[in-house]
Amino acid sequence: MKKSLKEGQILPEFIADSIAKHQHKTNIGAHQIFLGQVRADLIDEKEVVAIEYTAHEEMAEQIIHEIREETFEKFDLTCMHIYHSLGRVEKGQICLFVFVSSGHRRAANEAIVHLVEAIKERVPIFGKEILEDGSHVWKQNTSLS
Amino acid sequence: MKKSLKEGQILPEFIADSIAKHQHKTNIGAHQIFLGQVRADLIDEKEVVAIEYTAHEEMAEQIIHEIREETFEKFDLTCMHIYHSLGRVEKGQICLFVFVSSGHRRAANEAIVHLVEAIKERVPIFGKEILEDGSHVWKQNTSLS
Amino acid sequence: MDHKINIVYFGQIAEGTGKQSEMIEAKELHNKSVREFLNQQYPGIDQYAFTIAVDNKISEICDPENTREIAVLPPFAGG
Amino acid sequence: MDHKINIVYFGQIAEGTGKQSEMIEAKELHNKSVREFLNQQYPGIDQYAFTIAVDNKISEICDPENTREIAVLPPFAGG
Repeated sequence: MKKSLKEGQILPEFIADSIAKHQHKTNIGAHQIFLGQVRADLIDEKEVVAIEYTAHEEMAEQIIHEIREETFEKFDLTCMHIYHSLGRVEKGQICLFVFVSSGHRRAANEAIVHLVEAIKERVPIFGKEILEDGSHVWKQNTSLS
Repeated sequence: MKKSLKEGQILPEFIADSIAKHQHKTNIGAHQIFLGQVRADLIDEKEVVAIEYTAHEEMAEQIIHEIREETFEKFDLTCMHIYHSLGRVEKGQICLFVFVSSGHRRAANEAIVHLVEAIKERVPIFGKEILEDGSHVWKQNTSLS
Repeated sequence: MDHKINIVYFGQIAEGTGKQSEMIEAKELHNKSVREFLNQQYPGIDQYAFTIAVDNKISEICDPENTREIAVLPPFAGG
Repeated sequence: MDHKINIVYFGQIAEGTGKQSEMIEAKELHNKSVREFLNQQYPGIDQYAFTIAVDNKISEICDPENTREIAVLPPFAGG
């Protein structure tokens, strides 16, 4: 089973490599990419400088696998890639990379929305927001609806 | 006025550079990227090997500028970038790169759908699909709805 | 007054007219729509789908004496 | 029969229990829900939001003798 959790930030070069690998698949007409970036939010007037991610790794990989399978069934996609950081990711760095490819744009767009929501809601990943004074708060996802 | 039309394919490295340039903007939480890739469709049993793009360049840049402005007004975005190829783009190469960034994912997703539809519908860009035997057909966009 | 208008053709339409652009006298568009003018110049052109832009704005009508350019645009194919 | 279950804690919950995991006897969960057990072991834990996963499936109930692992999961924060 392909692993989705990876240590540290996701680099722009990694994303470029992933895009380049799809150029021989000439049935693809549309790619859609979602990137989550660590925001320097202010919490009680203190800036978030990084997020430390942990996960129930075995369960997280298993649920991401389920989300992949159900998304392939639901939408007409050629490819799908999901990567999420573990460990410390600094503000401004990328912690989530979701990449879908399809013949046509509608499937790619609908799939990416589905994937990002499902990942945020269902995957046991935990985020410790490290503040500038060394204290921390625990991040909690909110639903879109 | 920033130019959106550029000669030839859009390279993965160009996309990576563009992503990297946003890492100092720490109010961004979500990026959405749409990439259009030239499909090797079969037309009368002949494969499309490339698309040659032409445009009413002055009008196209002006309309893309209008689309940018209206999208910034409509959605809460931090950044927006639009690039479209001119000239010959081979099958598997990228001809459209739309990139929006926002504090939160909903605005980024809604904006990218709006942008891609608007670009396809309103920008005077023309595409000559070159077939494997050297003949050609003229590409025509269809609406999503 | 010898005002001239530049007519520009694109894609399939340029293929049909055999030219990318041509200058016409503004008076050729007096009492005549752009579409009527094009049909007279290029019989059969109305079998192709196209939109008209007058000085970069999509429009079927123009004021000939105040028009710099008319663009004849086949269906868009960006993306 | 001395079947043991591994309880694993994450994030804010691990911070509260002061441990990442611990082994318990299956019989400690006889006639008792996982939540009841946790409340007894860690009074006040019910002030924190958490979900329970039994052998990687979200569930409030488990069959102790056939359970390998119970995970106590605070709110998710991926992305």
